[in-house]
Formats: sequence, C-alpha cells, structure tokens
Amino acid sequence: MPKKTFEDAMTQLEKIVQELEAGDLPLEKALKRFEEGVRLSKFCFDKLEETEKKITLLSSDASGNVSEAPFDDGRQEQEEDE
Amino acid sequence: MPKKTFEDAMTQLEKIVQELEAGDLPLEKALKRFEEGVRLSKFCFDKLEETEKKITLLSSDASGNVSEAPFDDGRQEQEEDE
Amino acid sequence: MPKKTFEDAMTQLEKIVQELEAGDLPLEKALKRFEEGVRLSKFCFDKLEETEKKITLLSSDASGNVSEAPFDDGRQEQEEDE
Amino acid sequence: MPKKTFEDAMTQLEKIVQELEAGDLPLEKALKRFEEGVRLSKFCFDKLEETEKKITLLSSDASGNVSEAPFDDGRQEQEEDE
Amino acid sequence: MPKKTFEDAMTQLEKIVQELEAGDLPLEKALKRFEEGVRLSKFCFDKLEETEKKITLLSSDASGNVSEAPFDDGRQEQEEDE
Amino acid sequence: MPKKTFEDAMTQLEKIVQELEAGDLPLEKALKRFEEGVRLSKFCFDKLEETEKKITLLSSDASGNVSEAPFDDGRQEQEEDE
Amino acid sequence: MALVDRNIYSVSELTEKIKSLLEKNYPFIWINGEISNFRVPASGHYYFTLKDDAAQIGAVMFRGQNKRLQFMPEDGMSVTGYGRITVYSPRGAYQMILEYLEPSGIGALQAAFEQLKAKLSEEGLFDETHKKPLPVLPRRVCLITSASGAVAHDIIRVIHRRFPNMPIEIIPVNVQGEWAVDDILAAIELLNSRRDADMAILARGGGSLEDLWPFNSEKMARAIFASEIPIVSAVGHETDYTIADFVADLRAPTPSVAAELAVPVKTELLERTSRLKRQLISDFSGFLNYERRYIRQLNDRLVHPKKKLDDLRLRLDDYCERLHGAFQRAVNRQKERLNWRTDRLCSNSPRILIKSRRDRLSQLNHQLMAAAASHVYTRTLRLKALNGKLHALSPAAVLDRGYSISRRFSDQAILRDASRIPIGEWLEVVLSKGKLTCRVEGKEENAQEDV
Repeated sequence: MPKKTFEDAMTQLEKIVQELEAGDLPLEKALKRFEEGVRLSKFCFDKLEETEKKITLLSSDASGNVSEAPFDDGRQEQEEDE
Repeated sequence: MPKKTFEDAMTQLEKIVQELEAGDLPLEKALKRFEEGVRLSKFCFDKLEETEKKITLLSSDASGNVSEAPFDDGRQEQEEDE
Repeated sequence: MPKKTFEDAMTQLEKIVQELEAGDLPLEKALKRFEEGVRLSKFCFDKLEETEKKITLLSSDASGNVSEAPFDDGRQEQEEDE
Repeated sequence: MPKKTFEDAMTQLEKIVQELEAGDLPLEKALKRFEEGVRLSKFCFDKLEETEKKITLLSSDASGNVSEAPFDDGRQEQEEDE
Repeated sequence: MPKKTFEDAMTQLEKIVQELEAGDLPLEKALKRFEEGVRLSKFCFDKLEETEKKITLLSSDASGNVSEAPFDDGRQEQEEDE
Repeated sequence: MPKKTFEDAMTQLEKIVQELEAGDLPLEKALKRFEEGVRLSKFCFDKLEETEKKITLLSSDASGNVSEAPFDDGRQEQEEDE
Repeated sequence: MALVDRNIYSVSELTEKIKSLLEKNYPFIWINGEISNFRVPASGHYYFTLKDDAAQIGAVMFRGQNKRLQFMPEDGMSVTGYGRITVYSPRGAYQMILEYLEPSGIGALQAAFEQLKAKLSEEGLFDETHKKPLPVLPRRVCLITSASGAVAHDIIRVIHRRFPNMPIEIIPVNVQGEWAVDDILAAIELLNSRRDADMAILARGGGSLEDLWPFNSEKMARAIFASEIPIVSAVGHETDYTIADFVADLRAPTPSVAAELAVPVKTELLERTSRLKRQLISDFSGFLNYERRYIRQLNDRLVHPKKKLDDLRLRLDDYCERLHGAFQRAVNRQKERLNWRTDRLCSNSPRILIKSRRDRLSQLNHQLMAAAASHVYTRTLRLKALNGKLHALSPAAVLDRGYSISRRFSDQAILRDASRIPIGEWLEVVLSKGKLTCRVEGKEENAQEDV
C-alpha cells in the first residue's frame, strides 16, 4: 500500500463529507464513513503537526559522505520580527 | 445468520407499521407483529444511541483528545475494507 | 397438537352459539357444546387478558422504558422465526 | 352398558304415556309402566337439574371467576375429542 | 310358580261367582269355591290397595318431590331391565 | 271311610222319607229308619249351620276386616289345590 | 471575376485574422535591432521603434517590465529583446511587446540557447505530461541554492511564514561559475538518494545571461528531468528564462514565489481540515437526527392492537351471552317437553283402572256372598221340608194313642211272643212320652191274647 498522503486524505475526507451530505447512506455505512472521516481528519491534523521546524545544511565531502549540520540563519529571525 | 442491520430493521418496522395500520391481522399475528415492531423500534433506537455514543467518542478524539484504542479500531476496519 | 389460536377459538365459539341457537340438539350434545363454548370463551377471555397485559408491557417498552428481559425474549423468538 | 341419555329417556317416557293413554293394559303392567314412567321423568328432571347446576357453575367461570379444576377438566376433555 | 296376577284372580273370581250362582254345586264344594272366591277377592282388594298406595307414592314423586331412595331403586331396576 | 257329605245325607234322608211314606216297613225297621232320618236331618242341619257360620266369617273377611288366620288357611288350601 | 467567388473580409475580420496569425506564429521571440524614436509618456511605459537596414517595427515595454531593466535605452542603441508580437487593431498597426531587453553583443550564446531549447523541446522534456505534481503538503523541502546568498534566507522566511514547522534541508551549491553545474547535478543526485524531502527548490538570484548560463546546461536539464522528486525552479528575475525553468516541474518567477508555491499556508490547511471535520460531524448528526425522527414517527404509528382487543372483547361478550341464552332456552324447552309428558303420565296413572276394577270386584264380591247365602238357604228349605215329612211319618205316632212298644233291652228287638222272653229279661218299653226300663216277672203264653 503506498503511503497515504495528506492530499489523498483530504480528497477522501471531502468525498465523505459530500456523501454524508447527500444523506442516502444506510446507517451502518454512514457510521463507517463517519469513522473513516474522523480518522482521516485526525490523519490530516497529525500530518500538519508531525513535522519539526528544523533547517539542516547538507554537505558532502570529496568521498561522498554526507554530513548534516544545523543551519544558522540569523537573518531569518530578524525578518520574522519585522 | 448475518447481523441485522439498522436499515433492515427500519424496513421491517415500516412493513409492520403498514400491516398493523391495514388492521386486518388476526389477534395473535397482530400481537406478534406489534411485539416485533416494538423490538425493532427498540433495536433501532439502541442502534442510534450506540452510534451517537460512538460519534461523541470519535468527535472528542478528533478534537485532539487522543485515545488510541478507538482510532486504531477504526483504522483496522478501514484497512480491511481496502 | 398445534396450538389453538384465538381466531380458531372464536370461530368455534361462533359455530357452537349458532348450533345452540338453531335449537335442535339433544340435551347431552347441547350440554357438551355449551361446556365447550364456555371453555372456548374462557380461553378467548384469557387470551385477550393476556394479550392486553403483554401490550401494556410492550407499550411501556416502546415508550422508552427499557426492561432488558422482555426484550431479550423477544429477540430470541424473532431469531427462531427466521 | 352405554349411559342412558336424556333423549332416550324422553322417548321411552313418551311411549309409556301413549301406552297408558291407550288404557288397555292389565293392572300390573300398567303399574309397572307407570313406575317406569315416573322413574324416567325423575331421571329427566334430575338430568335437567344437574345440567342447570352446571350452567350456573360454568357461567360463573366464564365471567372471570377462575376455578382451575373445572376448567382443566374441560380442557382435557376437549383434547380427548380432538 | 308364576306369581298370580290381579287379572287372573279377577277371572277366577268371576268364574266362581258363576258356579255358585248356578247353584248346583254340592255344599262342600260350594263352600270351598266360596272360600276361594273370598280369598281371591281379598287378594284383588289388597292388590288394588297396594297399587293405589304405590301410585300415590309414585305420583308424588313424579310431581317433583324428590326422594332419593326410590329414585335410586328405580334406576337400578331400570338398568336391570335393559 | 270317606267323609259323609251333606248331599249324601240329604239323599239318604229323602230315601228314608220315601220308605216311611210307603208305610210297609215293620215297626222296628220303620223306627230304625226314622231314627236314621232324624240323625241325618240333624247332620244336615248341623252342616248347614256350620257352613253358614263359615260364610259369615269369610264374608266379613272379604269385606275388608282382615283376620289373618282364616285367610292364611284359605291361601294354604288354595295353594294345595293348585 | 464572379461575385460569388469573392472572399470579402471586413477590415475588422481581416485585422483579427492577422492578429491571431501573428500572435500564434510569433509567441515569444528574440529580436535584434536599433532603438529609435524612444519616448516615455506619463504612464511610464517605454515606446520606441526597432529598425535595421531594411525594416522597422514598433515596440513597447510596459512599466512593470522596464523597471527591472538594468540600463536605460536610448536612440541609436543596438539591443536584443525578448517578447511577443501583437496587433493594435484600432490603428492596424503591429508591434512588439517586450518583456526583456538587453544591449546586443551576446548573440552567440543566444543561438546556442535556442538550439538546445528546440532540441529538448522536441525530445519532450518540457511536456506538461512529464511534470510531476508538487505535494500539497511537503514533508520536507529541499533547497538547492547558495547557502550564503539572500535567496536562501528569502525562501526560508517565506516557507516558515506560511508553515512554521516545515523542515527544510539546504544543499549548498555554487550557482555560478565553473563548478555550478557539477554542484547542482550532485545536489539533485543527493536529493534523490536521500529522499528526505519530497520536493526541491532550485534557486538563484538575478544576474547577467552569462551568470545564469549554468542553468542552460543540457546535463542539468536532463538531471532535473530525471529527478523523481519534483523540482521548482526559481532562477534569476521574473524575466529570466533558462532551460532549467522549462524543464522544471514548476517555474517560479522569483525565489519567494517558489517558496509560496512549494509550501501551503498551514493555518489555511488547519482551518480547512477543521471545517471538513465540523461538517462531517454536523452532517452525520443531521443524518442521525433525521433517522431518529423517522423512527419516532414509525414508533408513533406502531398502532398497538388495543382497539382490536376491544372489538374482540365485545364480540366475545356477545357470544357468551348468546351461548348462555341459547343453552338456557334449550334446557327450558326440554323442561317443557318433560313437564308435558310427566303431566300426561300422571293424569293417565293406573288410578282410573283401580276404580273400575274395584267396582267390578265389589260387585263380584257381592254376587259371591249372595250366591253363597242362596246356596245355603235353598238347602235349608229343602232340609226343613224333608225333616217335616220325616217327623210326620214317625212310627212313634201310635204311642200317642196309648200304645207302647216293648223291646228287649239287649238287642232292641221288638217283642211279639211272650214265650220267647225268659223271666228276668230286661225290657225297654217305649211310651208316647219317654221310656221305661222293665224286668220280666212273669208271663202268659197265649199267642192270640198276647198282642
């Protein structure tokens, strides 16, 4: 199973909302859709929050070894202040 | 025996209501239908109640109060569907 | 012996009343019919009483007062029917 | 010996009355017939009396005053009939 | 010895009277016949008396005055007849 | 010796009277016959007396005054005859 | 010339045809010429004529574009411009709308650029079908640019403004000079091998055509095309078009725009998700409420059979009443029949018989008595007669006249001859009245006289 993306989840969630709006689902199916929707919305929220504000500087030396280093971006903070 | 669905129960209830409204059933049959109707109506109410509880639980989950169990259950069901 | 229904009993009772009203029965036969009639009327009366009680019970159920036992019984009966 | 019925008794009584009315019987025979007639009449009266008592008994039953024994007897009889 | 009936007795009595009236019997014979006649007459009177009493008794029975004993007796006799 | 009957006595008496009327009997013989006649006459008178008494007795019986003894005797005699 | 064969255009139609023909055939082109008649009206747009030895064409450069020009055009200046041709219908004039303008003298590079562009275009490297969609929400954004330039800072600033917790990785590269192409190729390779990020921004600031030249490299174009992770290009200024821009999955006019295109605004997504969720809940609640109302309605319509019970009860009562009535009548009928018979029985009792019999018996009895009496009476009469006769004939009648009869006592023999009687014999002498008993004392034996 390919990993579900945020946009897939959103699309599904939208579709589910439309289905429920149409209102012609049997109860069990509707509940199932609802659960799915809740799960999807949770998934989306999680997706939005799961990442970390982190800036990494990648550098590779001559032999191809990649090293990560935090990127010090003094200007950024300053500009956020503005 | 497949599990009775809410929709089946509603359909049956509707049929029973019509039969009773027609009014030409013998007493025992009428009583039996009535009992069945009451049971079905109860079943449907319970089903709705149950569903509503589930919603409440799921809704509060989605709002950020994470309780792993219901969410996991939901995910499993979904995966089974796919 | 299949269980006698209320309708059957009423039909029999009616027939007996007509026979007695026709008036040409020998005494012993008439008495036997009369006894039968009384027994049938008692049966019907009891049946009506019983039915009314059941209805009252069920009605209160239907109005939302849940009493587990009758409901369970009902469910069992239904499953036997299916 | 089959049990004598009310009708048999009545028929015999009628025959005796006719014989007596014809009036050509010897004394002893006439007396014997008369005795027989009286006995038959008495038998019939008793039978009616008995029947009437039964009515009263059964009527009070049918009116809802349940006395288990007579009703049960009745039921048994009926089942035998069927 | 078959029981003498009232009618037989009357017939004999008549014959005796005729014999005596004819008057040609020897005295002793006549006396003997006379004695016979008296006895027959007595027998007949008694029979009538007895019969009358019985009728009176029976009539009162037949008129509805129930006396258990005679009725039971009657029934037994009747059943023996059949 | 067979019992002398009234009729025999009368016949003898008549014969004696005729013999005496003829008048040709020696005195002794005549006397003897006469004495015989007197005796016979007495016998007959006695017999008639006796008979009359008996009749009177029996008559009163026949009229309803029951005296056990003569009646019983009569019955016994009768039964012996038959 | 026949009228029907004429194809007559109106001026507008013709002009429209020409306009579309021109604009279609010459979308964006490079043009070389000398500026003349240069003027700048109040609008700030540049108007001038480009001409060479044989022809001239009107040109305009709007204010938005000409602001970025790094030189001021003047009459007699030889320039190379980039733009499209258009027709201004009211005057029937065609002219160039220029996006970019530079002084001439770099024509060779230009030719190479056009050549490569045509080749790659033909190979389909620029086809829309090959452009990979950008993730709506990237997991991590990779920045391939100079670590020291302002471009990286701009992009980071924009990204974090839009999505504060978006992780960013920077692969620092030379964006100009002889190492630039190799650096960028290595960066794209690193990007695809790490797969930490799911999109990349290839950016550099503005510069001269020469400065931007590495981005026109065929190798770089093929590397961008081959990258499995989508790449947004933001090279130079808005007006700078490089091969990289054409082959990239998305071209942004500036690095800041690239950041905007690459990363969504987090609050918007949060809001959208929340909205969907709220809608989900309210829709489903609505659905449930609808069902509940419907069940309640059905439940209300669930008519219990009480009315039927009442009907049946009435019917049952009726039956009971009729049952008892009919049976009572049946019993009464039998009672009447019985009474009728019993009455007849009693009125025909043998009592009548008894009376007649008794009468007859009495009569017989009477007859019997009478007969008996009569019997005795007749006999008595006869006897009396006989008795009278007898006594009248009694031999003792002579005695009354004085005769007597003597008899031997022993045998009662009547004595007729005295000789035969011995003395001493006991005699009985019968008199008229009474008898004498005598003894013979003496006798006389005279036969005649004896009598």
